[in-house]
Amino acid sequence: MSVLAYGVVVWLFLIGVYGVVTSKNLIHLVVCLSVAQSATDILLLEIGYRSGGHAPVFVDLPAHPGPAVDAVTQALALTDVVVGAAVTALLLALVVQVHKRAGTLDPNQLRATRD
Amino acid sequence: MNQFSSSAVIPASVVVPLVGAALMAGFSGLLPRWARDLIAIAIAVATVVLTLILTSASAGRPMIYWFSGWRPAGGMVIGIDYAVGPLGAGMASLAGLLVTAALVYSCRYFDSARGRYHALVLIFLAGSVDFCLTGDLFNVFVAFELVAVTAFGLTGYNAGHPAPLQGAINFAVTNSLGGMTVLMGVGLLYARTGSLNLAQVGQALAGRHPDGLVVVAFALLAGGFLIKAAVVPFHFWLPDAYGSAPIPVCVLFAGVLSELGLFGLIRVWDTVFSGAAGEPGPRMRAVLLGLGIATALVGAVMALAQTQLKRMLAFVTMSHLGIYLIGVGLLSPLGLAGASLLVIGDALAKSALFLGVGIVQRQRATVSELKLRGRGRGLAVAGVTIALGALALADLPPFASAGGHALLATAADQAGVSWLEVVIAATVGLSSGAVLRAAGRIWLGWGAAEASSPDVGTADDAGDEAEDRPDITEDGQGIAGPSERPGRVPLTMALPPLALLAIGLGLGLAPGLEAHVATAAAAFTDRSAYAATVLGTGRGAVADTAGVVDSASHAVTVSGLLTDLGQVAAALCVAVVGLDRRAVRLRRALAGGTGWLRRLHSGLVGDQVTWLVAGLALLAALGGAALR
Amino acid sequence: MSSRARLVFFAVAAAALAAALGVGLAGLPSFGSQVSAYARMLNELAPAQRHVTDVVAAISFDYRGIDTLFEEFILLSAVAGISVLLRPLSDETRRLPEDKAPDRRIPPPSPAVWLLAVFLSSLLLLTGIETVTHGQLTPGGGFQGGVVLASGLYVVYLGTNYTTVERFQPNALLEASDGLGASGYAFIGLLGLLAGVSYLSNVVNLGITGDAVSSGTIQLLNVVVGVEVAGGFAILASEFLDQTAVVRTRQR
Amino acid sequence: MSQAVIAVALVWVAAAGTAVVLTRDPLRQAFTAGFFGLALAFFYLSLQAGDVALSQIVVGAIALPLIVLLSLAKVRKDRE
Repeated sequence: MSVLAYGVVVWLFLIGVYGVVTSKNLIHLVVCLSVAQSATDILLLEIGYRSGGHAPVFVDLPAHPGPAVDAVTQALALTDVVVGAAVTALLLALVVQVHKRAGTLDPNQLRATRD
Repeated sequence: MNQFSSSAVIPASVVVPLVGAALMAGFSGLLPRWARDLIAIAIAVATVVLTLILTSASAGRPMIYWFSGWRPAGGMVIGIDYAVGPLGAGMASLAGLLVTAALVYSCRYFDSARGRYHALVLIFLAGSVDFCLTGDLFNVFVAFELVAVTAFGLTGYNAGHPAPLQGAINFAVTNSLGGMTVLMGVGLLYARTGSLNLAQVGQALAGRHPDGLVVVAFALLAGGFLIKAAVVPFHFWLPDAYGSAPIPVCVLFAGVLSELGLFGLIRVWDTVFSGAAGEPGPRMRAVLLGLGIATALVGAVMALAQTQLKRMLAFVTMSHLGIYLIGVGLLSPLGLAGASLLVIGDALAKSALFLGVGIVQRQRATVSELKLRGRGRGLAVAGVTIALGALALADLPPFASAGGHALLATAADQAGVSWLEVVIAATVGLSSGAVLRAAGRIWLGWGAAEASSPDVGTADDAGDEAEDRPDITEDGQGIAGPSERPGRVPLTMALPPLALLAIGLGLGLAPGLEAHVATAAAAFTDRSAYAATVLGTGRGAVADTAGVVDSASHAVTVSGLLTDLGQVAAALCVAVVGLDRRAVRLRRALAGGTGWLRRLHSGLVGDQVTWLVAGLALLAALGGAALR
Repeated sequence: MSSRARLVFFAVAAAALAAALGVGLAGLPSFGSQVSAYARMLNELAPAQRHVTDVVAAISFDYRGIDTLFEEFILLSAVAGISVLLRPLSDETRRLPEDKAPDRRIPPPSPAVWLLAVFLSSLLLLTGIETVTHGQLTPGGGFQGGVVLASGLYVVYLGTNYTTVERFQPNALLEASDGLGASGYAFIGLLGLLAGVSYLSNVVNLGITGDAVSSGTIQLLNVVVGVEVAGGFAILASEFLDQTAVVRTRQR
Repeated sequence: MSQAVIAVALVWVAAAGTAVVLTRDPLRQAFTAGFFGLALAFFYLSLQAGDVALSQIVVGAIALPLIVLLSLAKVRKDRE
């Protein structure tokens, strides 16, 4: 189970980066970046998971509810989701403008900063 | 100052710019342009004052501030702390100073997009202050992202041109990946130690042999910070972003942004990893010095190859980041002190250079060194700024950078690697030489009007395209563009670069500055004293600084001053060789020899991310070799 | 680099990085086996100390409240950055679709569509407010509720036609709520200082655990975050909609 | 929730994420991305992280696909 759980983190991060490297469309590239980003949230929540643990919400619990999962990593992941959304939206705005000004969405055609 | 007010200064140093920014973003449509400028400048100045108070108040020992009132209980940290030391607070005040200069400069420079420009710049400042003061690992990540998100928007500010947009995309994609690696590193350390507090994590790791998890956590954290610091091979985004961002924004970037990456690296090293068993210091020193040297040399060679002034300054910035990494990478208090003083001195000089180039751009509507040949007449302020700035970057005494150079040389000597002096002199000679060459061509009319290198890429034209043409917005508050009405240089543009140079000169003349910085650096690098102060376990724990201060106060020597002058002479030689008609063959040969390096800077985000992945893997391997 | 060379280089680098990450993650405790002492302590103490039932809310807005302050400003910066990037530039005009063919009027939406939109958006409005204000009790809070509130506005956009909404120019209001929400967070933090404690200290009456009004500043902060996020996401959507619907490059 | 549910969710997330990257057409990708957002939310829920799951739904399955679609619409309009 550990191999599957942590393996998915490595896989998603690298497949997202693979998408960024090979992308032929900037909108596609930005969405691939958000896939890589979700790997970080998954890692955080997996670190905080406890088998059989209940959610860190202490309402309507049975008499002996057992341990709860880590609420700290959840708070961190929550922040990261917001950060990820902010960055993705900002990048899409950049992409819309680049298309207007450079006339293409192919990242390999964007040569204005070539040395 | 009583207890209450002195501790309230700490949160105030971030809350003041944040509140100002939020109100600016929400309501500035109600205010005229001059009022927005005035309010934003006042807030930036207030932040400078607050952080300067902290710099001096924390000189004795770090000030710890627990947000939300959660002090550690039972040996466990509950909340988030600011651990304020003179080095961090000083860095924060430098950020404030540069933001102030940028805001004054932009009053008459371009439209403010209804105050959102001011909001972004002030949030950038607050993020920088947070980054410098925080004592919490996850808060470091949040500050990293806050600074990054504002910087992405500011880079693409001139959204009417392709180059800034592409620069911003490369910047955003690579640095977002950096944020992800930082966060993964934080997660791994939390899983291992159950804490997010730098001091507590460091205590948990101290005295143990690092295993694979700790090594990889280090590589991920360091990788993220080195991406921000634009260290080879993570550097490709920097010239694209800095070379195309608006001039006032370049000032913030060149002076603060990448330096924050190095600050994060050394902060995390000193508080978290340096206590590991097995004496990792010497091996880690070799790794960091190697990266620093590569960055310094690549930056300098690339700067020399540029004819677009902003992109040239971007590579100059990068080469200096390499030098700072050399200083930081010596992993000694004196090395850190040297790097810190260099950061301050160079930041003032580089900012002045960028602002000087901005004046040229406004008056001549181009930043191409070749197109500007002999067209410097009537641009005296810019000429003086650029010449003096280049000399200050070459550590000409008595600019503050000369003191930093002296400290760095002493530190290298003490570490038994005095040959680093040669690397630094070569770097500085080449990069300052490039700037002086441009100044010679523009103001003296020397040299040819065409490039010696046949394969000049598109980046040269991009500079002209990326010129800060004011884009008139819906509220019609844009200012007439430089091409339409160049006129005289407004005072708000002429004063900031001169003031920054004057401050650099004044700091260099301040007596005992080297000793002060060395004391601060000694406290910064003492892991156990830091942990004891934060966790409240050792009241009297004060870092031992006597030896360092002694070396520092004797760092400035006659032979050191001669080295400085030698660097300046080397820079002048490079400039002359770059311009003289007889050296054309040499130039062709050099251009041919460095063509492969230039071709690597393809400006394509796919290439840059590939290098980034390779760099992370390399860092993991090197980190493993150093830590285990 | 040619795309082939890049792919080969990437494959090698990614394999090395995957191996490194594998080594690092192998050092983690096995999945689901343990939770840090820090987290156990907060799970135990937070409901009593902060009168919340959702411990995540107490951590986000109290124990680690300063993180969330900066998080809100990340969002504010992104929205401001997007407004800057997408502002109509000097070679662009804002033109409503009907200006193209003045004789052809866009038919108003049918009453059924209009009714459905009003119904849906009021439903979203209620859900959003409920999510925002119960952040300390159940999963959800200012951020999630704020996005739901903003989506209520999207539905209005869909149900009427965009140009009608455009005429009302709600942007000043949205910007104000974005800025007020973010600065509101910073101002609520000052309460702690005024009470002589720390910035962001929870000094407001905590109420009774589980009550609709409880947990002191945690709930207040959720409300201001909701206001900020609702404004921010609505601006975000309207900037992109604007680009699609009304901003045109001027013909040369 | 039982290990089996988590394992299924993990496989689903990995497959959906891979599909997002391999869907090269941005319009189709907007939909696979929404689907991926849902998979993530379900996985987070199975890890007892209700707050994060809710955020993921509002961001990953609603807000971001919407903005991607609007960006695409703008790009297409520019091409006309």
